[in-house]
Amino acid sequence: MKKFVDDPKDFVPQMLRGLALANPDTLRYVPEYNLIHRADAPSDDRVTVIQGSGSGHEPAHVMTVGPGMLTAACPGDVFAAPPVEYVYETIKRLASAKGVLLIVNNYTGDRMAFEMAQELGSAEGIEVRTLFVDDDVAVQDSLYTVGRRGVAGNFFVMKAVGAAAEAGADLDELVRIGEKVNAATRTMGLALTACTPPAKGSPLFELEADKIEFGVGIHGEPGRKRVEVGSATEMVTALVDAVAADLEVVQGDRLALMANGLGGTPISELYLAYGIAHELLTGRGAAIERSYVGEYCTSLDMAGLSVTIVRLDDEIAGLLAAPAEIAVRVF
Amino acid sequence: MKKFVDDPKDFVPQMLRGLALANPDTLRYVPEYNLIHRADAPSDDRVTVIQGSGSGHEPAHVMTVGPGMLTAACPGDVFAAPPVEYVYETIKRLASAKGVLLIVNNYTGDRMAFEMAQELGSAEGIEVRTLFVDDDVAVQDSLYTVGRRGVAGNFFVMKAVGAAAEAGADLDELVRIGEKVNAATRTMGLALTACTPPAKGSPLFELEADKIEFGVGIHGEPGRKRVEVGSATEMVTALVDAVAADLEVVQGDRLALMANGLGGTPISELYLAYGIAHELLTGRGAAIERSYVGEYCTSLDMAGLSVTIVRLDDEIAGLLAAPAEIAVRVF
Amino acid sequence: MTGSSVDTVRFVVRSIATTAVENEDYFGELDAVVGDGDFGFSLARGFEKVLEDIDDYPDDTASALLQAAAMTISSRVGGTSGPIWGTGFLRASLSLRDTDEIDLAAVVALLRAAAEGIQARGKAQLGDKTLLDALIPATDALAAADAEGEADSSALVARFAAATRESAEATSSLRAMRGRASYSGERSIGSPDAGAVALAVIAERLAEQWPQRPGAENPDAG
Amino acid sequence: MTGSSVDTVRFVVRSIATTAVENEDYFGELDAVVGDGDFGFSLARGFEKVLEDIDDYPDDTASALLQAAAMTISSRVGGTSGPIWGTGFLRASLSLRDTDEIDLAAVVALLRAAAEGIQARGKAQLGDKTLLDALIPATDALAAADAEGEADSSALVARFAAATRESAEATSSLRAMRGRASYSGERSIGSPDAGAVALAVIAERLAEQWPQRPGAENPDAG
Ligand SMILES: Nc1ncnc2c1ncn2[C@@H]1O[C@H](COP(=O)(O)OP(=O)(O)O)[C@@H](O)[C@H]1O
Ligand SMILES: Nc1ncnc2c1ncn2[C@@H]1O[C@H](COP(=O)(O)OP(=O)(O)O)[C@@H](O)[C@H]1O
Ligand SMILES: [Mg+2]
Ligand SMILES: [Mg+2]
Ligand SMILES: [Mg+2]
Ligand SMILES: [Mg+2]
Repeated sequence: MKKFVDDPKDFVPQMLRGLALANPDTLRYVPEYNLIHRADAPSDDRVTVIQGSGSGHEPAHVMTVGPGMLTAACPGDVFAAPPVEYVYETIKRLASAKGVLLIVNNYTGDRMAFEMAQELGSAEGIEVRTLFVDDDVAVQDSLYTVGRRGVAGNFFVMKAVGAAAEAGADLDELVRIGEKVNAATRTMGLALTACTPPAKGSPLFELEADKIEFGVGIHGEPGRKRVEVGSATEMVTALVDAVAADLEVVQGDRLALMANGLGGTPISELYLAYGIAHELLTGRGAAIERSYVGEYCTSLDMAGLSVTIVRLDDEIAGLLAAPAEIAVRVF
Repeated sequence: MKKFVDDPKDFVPQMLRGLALANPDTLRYVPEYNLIHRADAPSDDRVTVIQGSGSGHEPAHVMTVGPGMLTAACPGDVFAAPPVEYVYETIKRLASAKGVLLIVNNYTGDRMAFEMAQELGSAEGIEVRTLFVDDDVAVQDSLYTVGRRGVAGNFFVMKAVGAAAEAGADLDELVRIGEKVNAATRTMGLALTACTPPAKGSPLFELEADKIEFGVGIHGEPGRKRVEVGSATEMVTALVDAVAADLEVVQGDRLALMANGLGGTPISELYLAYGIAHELLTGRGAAIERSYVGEYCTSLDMAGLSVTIVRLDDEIAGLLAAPAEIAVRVF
Repeated sequence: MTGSSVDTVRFVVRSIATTAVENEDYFGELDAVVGDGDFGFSLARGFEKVLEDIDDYPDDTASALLQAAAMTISSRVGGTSGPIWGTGFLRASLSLRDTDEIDLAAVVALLRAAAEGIQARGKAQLGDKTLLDALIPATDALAAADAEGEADSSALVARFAAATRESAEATSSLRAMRGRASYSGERSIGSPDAGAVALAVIAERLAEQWPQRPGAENPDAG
Repeated sequence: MTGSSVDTVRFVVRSIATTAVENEDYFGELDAVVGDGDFGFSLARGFEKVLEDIDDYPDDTASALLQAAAMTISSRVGGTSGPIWGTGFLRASLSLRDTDEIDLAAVVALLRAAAEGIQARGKAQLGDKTLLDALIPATDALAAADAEGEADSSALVARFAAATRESAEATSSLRAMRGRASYSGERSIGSPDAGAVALAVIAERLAEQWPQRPGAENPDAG
């Protein structure tokens, strides 16, 4: 394995230590619980907004802690939801008089850990609410499955809710906003390569030199189908078509558009892909009001791309435009 | 080749189009000359600061155009300095009454293109000065070679000079600042994988599964030596030792520290590596005042890392702390 | 409750934990086929802590010992496996609360309690391609052996292991409806469920080690 | 200057340009060994534009035609090759300014002017492992042939090509002191310089096509 890794068991703690050392004024790190939180939290003026999930999706979510975004993040190990105890400790330590909002990507492991922690927290009298994010159109939703997963669209929920929390909104209001943004957000991704989890030391699956995985999530698991690699235009068109169809994008829609890199794809290619997606959507008569290009939610070193579209109204656009300060965006 | 590429000849123009589409309010794009410039430039209140180089180093330099950083960037094709004409046109279109400062990484092709363009610009009465960046300690400097190359440390020169230019400093002052920052900055890099230029379609060199290239630049060329892959601590220590030795870091030094990803290394590993480097330097009695973790200057999709150290004084620290707004840092 | 019951339960927990730690890579590979590969890592982090602490667990009752193990698992294991295995151990502990002597009926009740807890926690049905598809049929096999009058503990453990293996392998033909593997849709058919196979490996290893259990008449002969 | 001089120069420029375009990948691979692999791409982007525009270049003099080619190269070719090849063509053009009839002496003077321009631009010395290490020895060989009284143009072109190839291959033993390859230090020894080999390929192709040059007595026989 060619990676910057010492003992794979220390991968997440070492990453978090680096993050804390690089942001001594703004972040606090509690090693026992993989906890990263704002140095100025908790504050009774603001609802505490917490996101946890497996690691390996950086900058999500430990690097999106800061004013206008998350109050805290408690990640698990690579691709593994945090143990219940971590979430519970995070809730206890950062509870504010205005309450605690948990943002959870819709995965079995994450749901269970956060639900159990919420029960424990509520039992102690802390007001805790939970928002589930499920923006991935690659998953066919049905009564008999676990439903769609939460992927890069999660960024928009965090950003909007974070902005409202910063402005002092209460828990009900944050839940309303979060659910609204989630309902307006759709994502579809594809992988050019498999990722290599540090503990495994080799790619999670074998992918032929001329094949891609279409409809991948963010945990390095295979996607819905394996297809031939195409040109940038072909691949981006397939993503945009899938997302736009599910969101029912029509002429005159106001949109935010994100080209999210999965970890191994350079930003040059992301901007190239963004340009194609942008022109496809304006070609359909939509207006792109906000553009997002870069890495927001990754799968370790996987080369690949996801496209997220958010349907905007004045409220969502305003919250997305509000200022925020997080580790990966500061220099 | 598994990349987001249509015709490789259009790789750079398509990337620039995407960049312009994503930043309609702040950036302007002139396709004929691969030119990206601030929408509000030129301004006679500010020296125009231009950086050009080959493409493939994104976000350097087209994505670091904006208030407090570059006025304009004119990239060439992947790893190829821009043609003289592009630089000359950029100078002509963006010349300000306060003059033009060219920031050039010290490579033969870049030097020649910028020197020729400067001659042409000066002949038209435009005041043009040039700053050369050469922070790479991997290159043994000598009278008989082309000297050290400019790599990720370039960011600090752009940042400091950009801050001063924004504040209205004149050309002489900018040259003084740029030379001072360059003299205080050193970098060393290593590659875990070779990169794949779109036009070549395959890795630039073969690297065995257990080998790394130590002392690489940013053009995908092999480094000074091929060695066994090590643990994160071993590899980061080798980089830090080389840089700290060349900069003669001593107890009590005030430093800025950068862990720069070469394109294919995920930010989780960069933070992990940053933490190791940080503790090595504080262990030597230095104080890390400013931390930089992420991709600043890349080699396409190369997996790898460079470590940059800048010796700070109040002036440099102040300029680095000044606000700036660029494409990759805005959301 | 007799001291020997606690010793046997400790022996079983230790066996499970050792198997989980030793198979970290193998369990991870099973999960990598259509899942995300973290299953082995997650289990191993919890069970290595169990092995570290087990000698300090309260041992006045088997229930208390199982509850301590459940706590370690809940606090250390992430992913789906943390709540699933933590709940399984906790329910097993609860089912023994009022049991003095652990006989075969108590074991069957314990396994049913664990399975029910897991079902309540993860909402998976039989046939959804999870570890329940090994646990429930294997528990049924044990109950059937009891009904048949089988009383030799070695034979019972062997039958349990064989039934776990058989039903784990049979998950190959199922389509995953829960967990990460479910996102792969049709592609999840053709390989067995990681959690189910892990149970089979654990049960087989336990059967193998059974002769070494505390109080066995002749540990070497089995 | 006779029209035939201009035609011959156009023929030569077209031959160089075609070779550069057709060898884009090969030249890139040569540069990838210890350089950054962009050499073929850079040259091809300039020379494909030369081929596109060459019929519209001014053709009252060979000098004017070469100057137009130099301008295309300077505006289209990036990297080190842009200034180097642009300067080479520009100096070649200048050396023909006052030349009416392009004889062998004029060709030698043109090549020397190009080499000197490249040296002034890029500060490389003979032996620094650049295309100068093919261009200068090959020019010397041409001058030597002239001194020996060789007058057959086909023979001269062939000798030029052979000398270019020989000296290009000989760059293998040199250590790169200029350009990207120089950063590889000792490791640049053992493979020839990309720019030098490109000149050899270009010269060989020109020698091959020489029988098809305008005004050749019997284009098919050579
Ligand atoms: N809802 C569920 N109920 C019970 N067991 C489940 C459920 N979902 C998954 N599993 C089991 O968990 C195993 C995967 O565990 P793990 O890798 O920790 O989960 P994940 O990575 O999906 O969070 C599966 O092989 C399956 O046996
Ligand atoms: N200083 C120089 N003077 C003359 N020729 C040079 C010089 N440096 C490099 N070259 C030639 O240019 C070739 C590489 O061209 P190119 O790939 O365009 O340059 P780079 O990528 O280094 O900017 C080398 O093989 C060599 O022949
Ligand atoms: Mg997982
Ligand atoms: Mg180059
Ligand atoms: Mg898993
Ligand atoms: Mg080159």
